[in-house]
Amino acid sequence: MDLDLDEQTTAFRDEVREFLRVAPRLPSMDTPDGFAAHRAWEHTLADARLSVVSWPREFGGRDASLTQWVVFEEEYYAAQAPLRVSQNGIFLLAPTLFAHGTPDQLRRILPPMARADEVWAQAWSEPEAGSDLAGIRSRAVPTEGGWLLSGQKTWSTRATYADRAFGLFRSDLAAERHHGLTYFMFDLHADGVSVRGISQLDGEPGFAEIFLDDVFVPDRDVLGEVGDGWRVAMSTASNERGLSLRSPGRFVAAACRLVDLSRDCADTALTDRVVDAWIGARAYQLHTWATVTRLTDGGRLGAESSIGKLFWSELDVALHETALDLLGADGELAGDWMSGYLFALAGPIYAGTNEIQRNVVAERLLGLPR
Amino acid sequence: MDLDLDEQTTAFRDEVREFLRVAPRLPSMDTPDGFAAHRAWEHTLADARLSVVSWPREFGGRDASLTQWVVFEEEYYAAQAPLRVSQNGIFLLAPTLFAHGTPDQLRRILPPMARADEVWAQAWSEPEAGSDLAGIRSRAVPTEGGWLLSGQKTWSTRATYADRAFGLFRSDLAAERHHGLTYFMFDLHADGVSVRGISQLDGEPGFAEIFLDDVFVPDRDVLGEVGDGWRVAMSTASNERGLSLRSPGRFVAAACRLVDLSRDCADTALTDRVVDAWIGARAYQLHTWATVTRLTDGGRLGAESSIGKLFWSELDVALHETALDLLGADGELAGDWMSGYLFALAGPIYAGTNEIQRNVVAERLLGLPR
Amino acid sequence: MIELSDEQRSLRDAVRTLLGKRSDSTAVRRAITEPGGYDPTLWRVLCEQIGVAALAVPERFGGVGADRRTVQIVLEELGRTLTPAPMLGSVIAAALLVALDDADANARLLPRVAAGGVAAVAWADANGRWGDGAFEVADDQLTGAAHFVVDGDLAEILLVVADGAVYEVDPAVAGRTHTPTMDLTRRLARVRLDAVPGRRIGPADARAALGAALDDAVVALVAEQVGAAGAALEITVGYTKVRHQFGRPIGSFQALKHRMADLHVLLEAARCAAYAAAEGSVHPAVAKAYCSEALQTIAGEMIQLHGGIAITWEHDAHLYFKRAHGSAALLGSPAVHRRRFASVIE
Amino acid sequence: MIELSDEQRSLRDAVRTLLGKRSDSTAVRRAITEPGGYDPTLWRVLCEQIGVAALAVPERFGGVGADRRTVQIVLEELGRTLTPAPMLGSVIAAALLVALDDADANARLLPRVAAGGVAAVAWADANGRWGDGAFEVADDQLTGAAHFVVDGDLAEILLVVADGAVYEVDPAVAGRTHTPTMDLTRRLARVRLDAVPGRRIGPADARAALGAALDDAVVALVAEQVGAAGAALEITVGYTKVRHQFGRPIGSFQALKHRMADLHVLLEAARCAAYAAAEGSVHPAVAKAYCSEALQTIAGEMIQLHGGIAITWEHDAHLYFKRAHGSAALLGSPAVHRRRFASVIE
Repeated sequence: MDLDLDEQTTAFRDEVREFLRVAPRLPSMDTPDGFAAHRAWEHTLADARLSVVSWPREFGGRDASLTQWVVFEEEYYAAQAPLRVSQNGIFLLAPTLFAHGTPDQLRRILPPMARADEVWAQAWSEPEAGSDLAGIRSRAVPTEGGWLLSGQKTWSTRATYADRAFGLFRSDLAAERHHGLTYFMFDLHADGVSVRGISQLDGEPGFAEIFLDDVFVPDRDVLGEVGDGWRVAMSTASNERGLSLRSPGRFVAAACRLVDLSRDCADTALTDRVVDAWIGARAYQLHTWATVTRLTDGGRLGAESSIGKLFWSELDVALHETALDLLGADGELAGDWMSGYLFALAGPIYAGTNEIQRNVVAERLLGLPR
Repeated sequence: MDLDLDEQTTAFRDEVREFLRVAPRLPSMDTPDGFAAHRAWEHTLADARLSVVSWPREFGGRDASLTQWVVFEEEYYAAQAPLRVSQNGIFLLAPTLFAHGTPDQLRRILPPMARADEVWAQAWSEPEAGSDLAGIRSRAVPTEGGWLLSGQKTWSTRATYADRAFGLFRSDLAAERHHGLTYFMFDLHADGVSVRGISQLDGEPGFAEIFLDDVFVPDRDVLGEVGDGWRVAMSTASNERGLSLRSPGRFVAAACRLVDLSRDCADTALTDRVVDAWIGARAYQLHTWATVTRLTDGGRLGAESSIGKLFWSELDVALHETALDLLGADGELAGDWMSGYLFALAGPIYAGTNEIQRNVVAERLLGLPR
Repeated sequence: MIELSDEQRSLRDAVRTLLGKRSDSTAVRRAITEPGGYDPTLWRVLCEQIGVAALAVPERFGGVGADRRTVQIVLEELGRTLTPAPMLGSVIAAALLVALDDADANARLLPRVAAGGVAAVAWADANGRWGDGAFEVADDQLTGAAHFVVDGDLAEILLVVADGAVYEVDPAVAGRTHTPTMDLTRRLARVRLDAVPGRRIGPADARAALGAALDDAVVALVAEQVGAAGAALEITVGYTKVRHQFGRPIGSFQALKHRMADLHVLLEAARCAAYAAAEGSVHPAVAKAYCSEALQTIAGEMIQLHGGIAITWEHDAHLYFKRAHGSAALLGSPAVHRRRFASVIE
Repeated sequence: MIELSDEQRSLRDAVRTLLGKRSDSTAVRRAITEPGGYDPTLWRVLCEQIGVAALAVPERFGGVGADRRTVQIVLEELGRTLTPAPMLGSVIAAALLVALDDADANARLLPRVAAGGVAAVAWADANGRWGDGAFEVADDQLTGAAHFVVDGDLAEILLVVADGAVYEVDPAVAGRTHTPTMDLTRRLARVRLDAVPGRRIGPADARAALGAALDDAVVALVAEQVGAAGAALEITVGYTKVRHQFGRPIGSFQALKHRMADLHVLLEAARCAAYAAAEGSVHPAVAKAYCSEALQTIAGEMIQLHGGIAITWEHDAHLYFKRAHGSAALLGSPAVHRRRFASVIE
């Protein structure tokens, strides 16, 4: 079940591997300096046409196949290259643009996104609407030539230093739940926008709150039809190149580090767990590859993406727990694994809580009654 | 947190321990011969006034305190004495009789129960009402001097060879759910009763279905008020001497056997699980003793009994799983542990499924909303 | 990858249709009361009409020479229905013979295996170790006892493992006892030899061939486990859709839904591991550990989610449960395979 | 048993009331920014008004001579609020001095401990082993480095363990470094000695006293863990009652309810184990393994059940979580204690 690579893909893999030999180690992107360094790294990637390989050439990509995209991701994690500061844009917004954007929007928005000249934040959650997007209260009021946005967004990744953001706003105030929502893109430096960083457990503002007060957005920055925002957002919610199909390379790399850690461990209770973590990472990789093959063959990714989410998020927790137990008392000194663990614990939370993913699997894949 | 035993209780413990030295090993009570042997063992216990120690003397007991009852149970399991064929009567029916029975009922019913001259089956479940007793459909129609019972009961423990049974019947056919039910005691050999054994995994009919067709029951065999059966049954559903407070001695004994099994095991992954099982059995014992002390001090046992149920049932599964893993390939040959495991797996099912127990804990102990 | 070729899909459909007709729950319960613990007529049809026993045998010895993934398809279907059949023993014997690559023996024995002759390999010792064998050799005579021999008392072709080599033994002179196991749908036997002559097949040190054959056997077994796990989950989901309590199907209760969702995730991962093992991209030890535990978990939850009905003889839940535990121990426990894999990666 | 005596109940109420007023979340966050990582004023009040530091000290040395269960009451309350305070270090030092039974040393040191003087025992080596010590002795001079020393850089009384014996060392001549740990509410330090003179307390082989003191220390720590676990579950239950999603409080979703029900069962069992360890009816190793893992589980679930808010600095969830992992490793990990107990029962 390894990916069967044709000649062209093998050449592509070699090129990526060679290029990534120079991948730098950068400070956290949730600091001002780190953010700038990550933006510069995206320029370097873009210059090599490796920032958005699966996009059409005209927007900065190279029309890579899904298999090539997975190959890129695997190599990227194996090389421990920097985190992608542009991930909200390229993994979440771009697929929606390709599906619903106007030619003008594609031309205006994609090329600067590909080079990280414009870094995007997501603005999905609100204080009263976590995984339940239908609870959105932020509103959009029509005005001449566009809309005025008001309200509060929270848990917005990257917003502290990003340039623009996308999210849903209630454009029909009389409508309820998922009706009357519209998908907007807006400038984080516009008048009426203020951003407040939320300190995470490591002390850095990886998330932020965004406050909007009559922020003007022109009509051309509405994505899809007015009032159709829910459908537009959901159509790519289980996007195959987004969070739902998280690159398995990340977990395989972590499992390998775990194996290294356990090399002198004679305690079978612990080494068994190392093996289990390794097996789990490999199983997730196989599952992802199988999905990629199915998609390449023309399949659609639907509720199955919930399986991936459940799997990688629980695996990530187990990987880090095992590492901490291997490190024993040493693990208590502030270290990468401990920070990693705290973020792993957040895994079951974001991108739709695992409780919701389980509902999806139970109802849509197993056909259990609501 | 060991039970603090006064002089009298210590003497009692020594008497019980001495008596149980002669405890026989008997064949399964779900065979005709085994059932007879278990009935004979109850006679022996009763002759020593040890069959129902906590009952008043006039009915065959010795007015033992709750602490003495727990001491008896601990000794009984430690001695690996025979299973109690009269358990439905003494653990489930008798407490209800003490709470709601007439003096005549107590006099008529308790002494033969104490000697197992009459062995009782429970008739709670129906095909359409498992843990949900309110779904009962069997009905009781008034007739001269009594009632005519009709319907079907299932999962009736001991019914194949027992003498009498107790259960709820719908006496007001217009009422719904838990209204209009009445608590009846009836003869399994009466006209209109037929019993069909349900083969369990070991092939023996430990459970049975009971079919009733206009079975006459005199008024004097109604327990509590007509129409009040739900309240009567529920008042002792979390009975402290019943299944809900399962004797911890059973699990401690099993954990000790597990420790024996693991003596030559060098695999820390397995010995860790043995230790965990041992710790779990001990924790359950401590929890039970703490409950007994609280009850002795005048407390009431309510929703806390659900904690005990959840704990022992999950513990029982873990104990047996560990034993099977220790035995490895040997465990596959039909053996005690395998049979024990199958019954352990049933633990989370009977006496109210664990799903329901979790609802009780969440709603009544943690105050979570319905 | 996971997608089947057209031929593979036809094979799966043919086996599934046949088993659907002739190996439902009633038929399985009848089969285990047969003298050999399986339905010989059904086995004959499987061999003659579909050629399942020929799949693992190379073409030049009268077989089909199918790959491991194709063999898995049959095992997965047999696992779904818990059909007792001498397929697994046949696959193990064929894999071992092919790995030993002894032209004489192959020409003599493999065509019989391909035609459906029951074959067995007496391999594991009393502790359930599938290693260098359970017999001693002196003057070309074999002495000892092997345990957990799949189809061992039924086999007309009997191979035994001794001191890291493989011998053919006349079944008629071997002491063979059917072992009553909890898993009624699997036939296991003890094979005892007391200074019995054996005819060596392959080299004096056949450890490499034994390792390869064990891998092939594991790859077949994990497919059977995945099949059983899939069916167990389907049955359970179906039951919770129709069983009502408190006026609702119990499958609508969130706590139960989430438990089944987790089982589905587990099953999908196990399926991937099993198929990947067939294609050589995952170590068979990994698949054995993962699929064994997945089936045990799913079968245990099957018991619990069915409530009281599951611990009755009439319901199939206990058959799946016993198969889960039986097959976890067969060919080496999850712990054994985990350690085996640990020695590979460390 | 679990029921408290009237005096114990008064003690608990007094500590809880005081901490409720002076050690809420805001106060705890302020305390950890203090130079010593705790609020010295609060500690003084705890010692002077309630006498918490005197509890573990015998009456003849100026203490109260309370039993282990009574000491647990204070630790449990401090655990609930995660109040940083030099209580645990004080309990460990007092337990060790009492076990060593050196009349001179006790008369000199215990009254100071009882009055609230900060005391520490430099004991564990770099691998977190609380064994025979982390120092070497030559000519009554000590050399080496101890890790994970509770309140080590704050102590005015410093005991060190070397070669299975205990020495008093002048804190002024010890190299003491505060170790930045993830658990911000616990003060740990490294203590380095380079040919520093020590004054031996008790016998040359003090292993028995060390064993007894470790047991006492563990009994105190498990109470702190139970306190933290109880508070973590209460906070979580409270949050799920008020947090709404899909138009309902999330605590009304069955799947979440059942998870919290399981946590409650776990907490109750841990509580039993902790209290039983104080009364000597359960081995302290059992309680340490059980309570450590119970708190880790409950704190991990606290993070998950709180959703996004839990991984923010402003919310207390991460403080409980870090305490859980820090105290699991302190005084020996669950694995260490499980093995220790295995050697007792086997």
